[in-house]
Amino acid sequence: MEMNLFRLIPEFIMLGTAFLLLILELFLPKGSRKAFGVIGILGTVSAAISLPYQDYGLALAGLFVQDQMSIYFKWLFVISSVFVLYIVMLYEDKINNWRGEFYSIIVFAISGMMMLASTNDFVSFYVSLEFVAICLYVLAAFLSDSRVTSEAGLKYLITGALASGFLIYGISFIYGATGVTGFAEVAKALQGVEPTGFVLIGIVLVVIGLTFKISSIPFHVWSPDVYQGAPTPVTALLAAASKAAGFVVILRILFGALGPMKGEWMAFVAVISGITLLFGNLAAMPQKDLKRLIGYAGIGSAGYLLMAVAAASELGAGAIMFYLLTYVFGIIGTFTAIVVFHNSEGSDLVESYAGLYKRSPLLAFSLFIGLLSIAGFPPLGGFIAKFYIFMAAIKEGLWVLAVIGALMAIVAMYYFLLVIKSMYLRQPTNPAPIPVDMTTTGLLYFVNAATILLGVYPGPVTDLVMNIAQGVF
Amino acid sequence: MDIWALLIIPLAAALIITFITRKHAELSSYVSVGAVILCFLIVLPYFLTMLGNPHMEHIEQSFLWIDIPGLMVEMGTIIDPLSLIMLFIVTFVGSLIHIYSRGYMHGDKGYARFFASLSLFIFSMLGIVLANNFIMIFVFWELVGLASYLLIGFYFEKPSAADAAKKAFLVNRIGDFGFILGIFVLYYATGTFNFVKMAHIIQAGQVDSGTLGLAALLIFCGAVGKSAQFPLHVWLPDAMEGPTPVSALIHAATMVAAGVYMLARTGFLYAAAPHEAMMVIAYIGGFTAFMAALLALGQNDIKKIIAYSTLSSLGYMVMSVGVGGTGAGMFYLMTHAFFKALLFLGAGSVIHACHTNNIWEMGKLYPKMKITGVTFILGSLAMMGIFPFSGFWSKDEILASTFFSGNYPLFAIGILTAMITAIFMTKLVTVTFFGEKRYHGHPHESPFGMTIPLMVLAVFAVFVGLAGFPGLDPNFGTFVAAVAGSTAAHAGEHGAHAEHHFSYFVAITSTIAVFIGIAIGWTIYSKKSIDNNAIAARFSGFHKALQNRLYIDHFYDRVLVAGIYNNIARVFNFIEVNIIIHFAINGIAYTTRQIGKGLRLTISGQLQHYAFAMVGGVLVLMVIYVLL
Amino acid sequence: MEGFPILSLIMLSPLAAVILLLFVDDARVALVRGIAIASTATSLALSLYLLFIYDKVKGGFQFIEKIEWVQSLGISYHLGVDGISVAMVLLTSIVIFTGVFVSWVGIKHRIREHYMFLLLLVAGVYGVFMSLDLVFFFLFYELAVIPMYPLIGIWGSANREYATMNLTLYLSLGAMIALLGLLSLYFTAGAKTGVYTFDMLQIASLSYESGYQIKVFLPLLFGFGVLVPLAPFHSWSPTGHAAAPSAVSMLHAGVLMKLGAYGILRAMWILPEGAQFWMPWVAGLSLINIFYGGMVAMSRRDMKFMIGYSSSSHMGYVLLGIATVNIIGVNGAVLLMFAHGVMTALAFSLIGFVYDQAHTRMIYDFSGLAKKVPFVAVAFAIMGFASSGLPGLANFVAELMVFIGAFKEYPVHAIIAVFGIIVTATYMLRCMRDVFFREPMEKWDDLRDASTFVERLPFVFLIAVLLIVGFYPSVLVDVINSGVVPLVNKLNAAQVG
Amino acid sequence: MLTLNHFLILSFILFSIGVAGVLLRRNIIIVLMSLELIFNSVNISLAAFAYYLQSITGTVFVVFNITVAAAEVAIGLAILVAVYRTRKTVYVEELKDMRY
Repeated sequence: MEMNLFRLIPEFIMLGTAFLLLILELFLPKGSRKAFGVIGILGTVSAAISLPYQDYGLALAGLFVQDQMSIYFKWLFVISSVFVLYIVMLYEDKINNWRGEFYSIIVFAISGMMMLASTNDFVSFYVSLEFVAICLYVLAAFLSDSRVTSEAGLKYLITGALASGFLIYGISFIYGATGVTGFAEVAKALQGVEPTGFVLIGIVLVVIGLTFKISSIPFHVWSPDVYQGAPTPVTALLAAASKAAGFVVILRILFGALGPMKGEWMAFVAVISGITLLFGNLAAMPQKDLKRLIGYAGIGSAGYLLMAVAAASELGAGAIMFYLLTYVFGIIGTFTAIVVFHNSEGSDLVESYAGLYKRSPLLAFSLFIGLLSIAGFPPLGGFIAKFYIFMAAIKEGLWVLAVIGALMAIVAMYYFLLVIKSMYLRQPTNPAPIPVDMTTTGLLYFVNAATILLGVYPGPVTDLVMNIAQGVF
Repeated sequence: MDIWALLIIPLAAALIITFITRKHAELSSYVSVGAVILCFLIVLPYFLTMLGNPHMEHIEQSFLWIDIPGLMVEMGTIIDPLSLIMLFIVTFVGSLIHIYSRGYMHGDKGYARFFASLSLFIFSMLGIVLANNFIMIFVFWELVGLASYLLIGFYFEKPSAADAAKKAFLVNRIGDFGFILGIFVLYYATGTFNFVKMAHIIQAGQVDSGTLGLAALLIFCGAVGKSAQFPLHVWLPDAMEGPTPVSALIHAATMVAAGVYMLARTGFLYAAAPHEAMMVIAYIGGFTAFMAALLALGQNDIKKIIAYSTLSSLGYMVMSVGVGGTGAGMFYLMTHAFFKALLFLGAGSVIHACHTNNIWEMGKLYPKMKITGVTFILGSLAMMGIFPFSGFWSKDEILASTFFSGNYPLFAIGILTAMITAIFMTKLVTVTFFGEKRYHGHPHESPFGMTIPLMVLAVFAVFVGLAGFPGLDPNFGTFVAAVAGSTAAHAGEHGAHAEHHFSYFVAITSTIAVFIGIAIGWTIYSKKSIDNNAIAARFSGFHKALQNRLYIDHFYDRVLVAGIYNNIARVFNFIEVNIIIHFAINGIAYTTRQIGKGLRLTISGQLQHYAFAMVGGVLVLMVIYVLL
Repeated sequence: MEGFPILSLIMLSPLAAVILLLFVDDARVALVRGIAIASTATSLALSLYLLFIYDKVKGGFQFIEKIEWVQSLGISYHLGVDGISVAMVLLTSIVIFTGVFVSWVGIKHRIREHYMFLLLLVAGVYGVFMSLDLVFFFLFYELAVIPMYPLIGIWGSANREYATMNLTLYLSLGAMIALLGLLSLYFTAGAKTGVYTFDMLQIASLSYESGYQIKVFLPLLFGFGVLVPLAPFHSWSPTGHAAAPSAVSMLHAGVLMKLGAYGILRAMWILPEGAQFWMPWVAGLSLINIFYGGMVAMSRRDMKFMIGYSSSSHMGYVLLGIATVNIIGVNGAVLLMFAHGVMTALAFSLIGFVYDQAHTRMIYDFSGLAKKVPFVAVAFAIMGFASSGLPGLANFVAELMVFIGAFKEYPVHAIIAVFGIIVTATYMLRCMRDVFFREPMEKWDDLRDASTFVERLPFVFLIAVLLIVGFYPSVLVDVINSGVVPLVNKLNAAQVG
Repeated sequence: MLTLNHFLILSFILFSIGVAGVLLRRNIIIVLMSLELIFNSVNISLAAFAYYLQSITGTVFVVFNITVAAAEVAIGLAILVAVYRTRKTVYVEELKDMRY
């Protein structure tokens, strides 16, 4: 029963930062606006600095595990955290009260996600998951005097709780069938046995329960409303980090704990993936609000990621990890631009972006790169990611799914091109330029460069994720 | 390499005019005239040598143009009596017409363009004549089409000229459609494009006669187009929209005769082709000759009359080839080149003077234009085939070939055509140069630049027929036989005996027919003892049909062209716009968008709908799971 | 010249220009144009040089460059050209070089961005023609398609938003479907050897069972066929042409469509038996292209639509040539890809020149332009005659070879195809008659002829290419042939086996 | 004799009642209560498994689950207050500012 608490140092740093922010809320004068953000970012960076010094192994008596995959995902969360906190700094004029808390809860959520990346047991998994979820419920509803955010928060909470109910119900069956909750133990118990009814019910309910976090069929319903209604930085957090967190637990649970039963869930996940692809992409087409559009598109992306899950292979796992990295960069670039634009124009409607190329070439370019990367245009990172996912699907012979994916990729191109069309092909109604400050400019350049670099030189990251994926089963 | 110079010089002239001297009209004309005369001077020694040695060996020079496995295409020249005769005609008549054009086209805005096009034509025409293989002949075949297009459409602002140019090109294209297919058939049957090699293979009997017949007819399609045989004759009368020297050079003397030349060049094929195929060719020729003569009767435009007479002559030549008298055809080609060029240039001179094409607006021009008048009459006599003018000898050979090959119906047609030809030629001469004065203004004789070529041509039109004088040895037949010998062993069994015969029966019959024709023409148009309007009224239907070119053009324009354009093309366009684009493409896009619109309604904003969706989704997926 | 990365230089030259242009001020138009011209001229010079240093006798893939890119998946930056690619690279260089000049005349706003997208597209095209790695092949293929969206969407004419969306989605669909086929090949080949690699040479060197070949050839055929465009998946093309600015139409019809045909050739090379199975179908569909496309072109009054459908009709000849699977036909097809590319670039540059001044492209709006714009009229006539297969111009040689090749394998198809030439001549000549001949109209008195160097250069250059290849086809045919012979031999060996 | 199945059936019935409550009740407070019921039904099944498998983990899980459920409902009520402040209603069908 080794505790090995040093393996939780990154999480502790994040939690400490969060508490520090809570306390500072009481002491810092109202005038020092950016201080919270800077402290949050510094805290995250310190957590990031500790990441390379982590060694691999179990912690907290086997509830947590530190391995290559957890480190990779923690990097993802750290990156998301830094950028989301920066986006909050751009956004914070909209937050009237409890600004420090907003930062603090974001850092809490990130630390929860980092824990999720390391969970090695259904108990720790469930607790971490709910920890993240509760933070996100609060964040989604944070602007308490706004009709839409509170609505978004409540919808998120009720659907989320319902989904948790199914998930925990499913976990209880798996526990009932195996008598253990540790992922490794579950996998061992399921190795080479005929699946019993309990196991099957458990698998079905767990798979379905996991679809909430990644917003896929059938628990996708919350995402358009919440993406649209939540404060924009929270939407970014949901889209980037929360989705990644959802997939890291899918990798841990489906590939890890339920890996021996993969014959039982592959086809099932494939069906979910196919329907998710169809729904998300088709329903995204008529959307007018950019955040809502990304909400639907996020459902579509979940479909692609599930395609790789359905492939249930090392290649699939690697593809998921690569995809999420590009997705994080795409989302960050996009949402930074959305926040800057919203600050200036007060609108998220696609049509209000008309002629953006003239008003702010940089914002337009960032949205261009970000959205097209998500849509999978070459030579951007998202393209390579989608490419790997198709590879994984074809390798396992998931032809129907691959064809659906190919067709929906075209649909995705369509609705993202509509945004591009508005920005580049239309003329602005109000030609006043939109100012972008130096830091934001630098950040956008960095994100865009990262997205392009992942597309033109994917080699190192690919080698890394493929290496990590070797140990996923 | 001086043979290649024949191609390079006129091409260079065309390019020089286009790129350098375009702005200087006089200089351009000198370049062009100089080029063609230079070509003539190059040809002349060869021609004279050949006259001394009719059994000369053919000389080939070639280089590889395309060289890939399975396809070796050469560009090469062949020099033998046949090509030399044609070279002589083209460069000699060409030179005269170039000189004539300098006067005729004087002051025209497109002077330089005209001469550039003429040089291009000479280049292309020499290419046809020199070609030693099918691909090369086809290449230049198309290029003369281009030159013809440019020159017919010379006055492109005139809608009729623009239309005529297009029509000429397209109708030729239809003929070439068959031509190229024929080339393919032959290529796959023999494995070569080269005439000489192909001839050897065919003479060795390595190709079955069905293939040969097919190939012969397909290749003949090319000649039908270029030499304006029925049913593709419709472009030639319209081609008279071009300047008159062009009509003379291209649409009378040389290019239209290229079809006949090509048939002669590929004589080995026709010698070996089955009889039925040859009869098709002969009858198409005969029918064209007869029909065109009839049509000529109905015309009042001086150039159109000559144009139809050209058609008729071409029909004669083709008929001759069809019955195996290739040599006779070539002989006629040569004499025809001289007298028809003469007639056209004469007509040009008249038009130049009167500024009209309608013969009924001329009359009594002879006193005003003596040189033109005399030469024109000489040309007409040659055309009618009166002893001892050139036309007599050549026509006689054709009729003899027809007669002795046993094609009596064709012989009858030939005689009848000769008679009708005499009628309308008489009409042409009498109405234009004699009778009462109907012209306006003050016509006067053309400048020397124009009359000298007329006189030279007249000399040839009168005397060149003597080359076929049977007493002469070697006479024209010898050369052409030599031709046949060089490219083919010549004229299969059904044609061999038709050559070299002079028959008093044939000569006398045809002469009688011609004189009857002259008499009729004289009676109607000069003496007016028969009112031509009365005849027209009497046979009003027929008359109208003649005036409307037997409705063949109508049929093409209104039924075929309009049918394709209005029906097939429109139907395809309808399919494209409505079915492929609107229904399929936009339909799929629309349906997809509608599905999207429908799907997003499931996100109704109602929390309990969401819960229902979730729970329902779970249940459905469980059912799916069980089913899986 | 051992180790001199000529291929990378050709491809990177426009790409470098794109990056340079990122940092150039919009207002410095002369500099922008200068960069574009310099980069395309470099590519052109190198492509010409490539044509002459390519070893025809040796044949095969030469100038190979290979750099590992993603080791774990066997992806490498792997370039190399055979005879077919050399011709296509040269075509690309010619079209973009002239296109830059055409854009100089035609594009009046957002010039810098225009050149950036144009050059990006061209880099993609080069990449496709040179790639020996399936991933890069596909990546460049997409890269060549995507810039079309802004290029048509921003600088296009009427109906541009619809057209560009239609085009982008349609082509991407084709690309995605092809991608699935390529990926399947990767895994099948990898399973055979145990070494998973996207190396095209490696994948093509293996033999696959014929049932598999037949199955996998279909998505590749469809995917690349859409870009050709193979009837009935052609409708994006005329719509796109009609909306696109001149230089984009030039590239689109001149080069982009050839990518599709090139892709099919490469697919045939990898899957010979699959190709043998499907080629009769391709031959049949090519007739629809030829005849149907020609008929629709005939009924169109908008010149760009007419040329657009005409292009689709001409690509039918390319397909027919490819479908013959004999040396003559495939040589003809590749040469026709080249010739048609140049010819159609000329067509669109000319129509664009007139349209930019007249703001209409309707045939019936014009008459007697030859008096006003003689230079354009002559160039247009040359284009029209090239299109209708007049000897002396490159198209004739190519079409002749296609016909000879096709006549051997599919005589009936060949006959219909030859007839298609008459259809082409019909609408081309009618267009010439209506637009340039007949009486001049007063309203076009102000029309300016191409008179400056910049205006004339593209026309003269393209015509010169057509004439040079038309008069002396061996200059290209020999090189193309060195690429075609091994391809066809492989295919025919497969037929026997 | 009570077997595992009895507990599981009870758990399932309670779960279903909870789900039905979420689906059918319009008052958000009752919806939150129904969610609580769902969690508790799972607790029953976890506890039953723990008992019959003689494994302590299930019981531990139950404790965590109770905590999580409490936190979740607490947050739910807090958000509901915010909703009520902006809309003066606690009925689910009023929450439809965002849809489609």
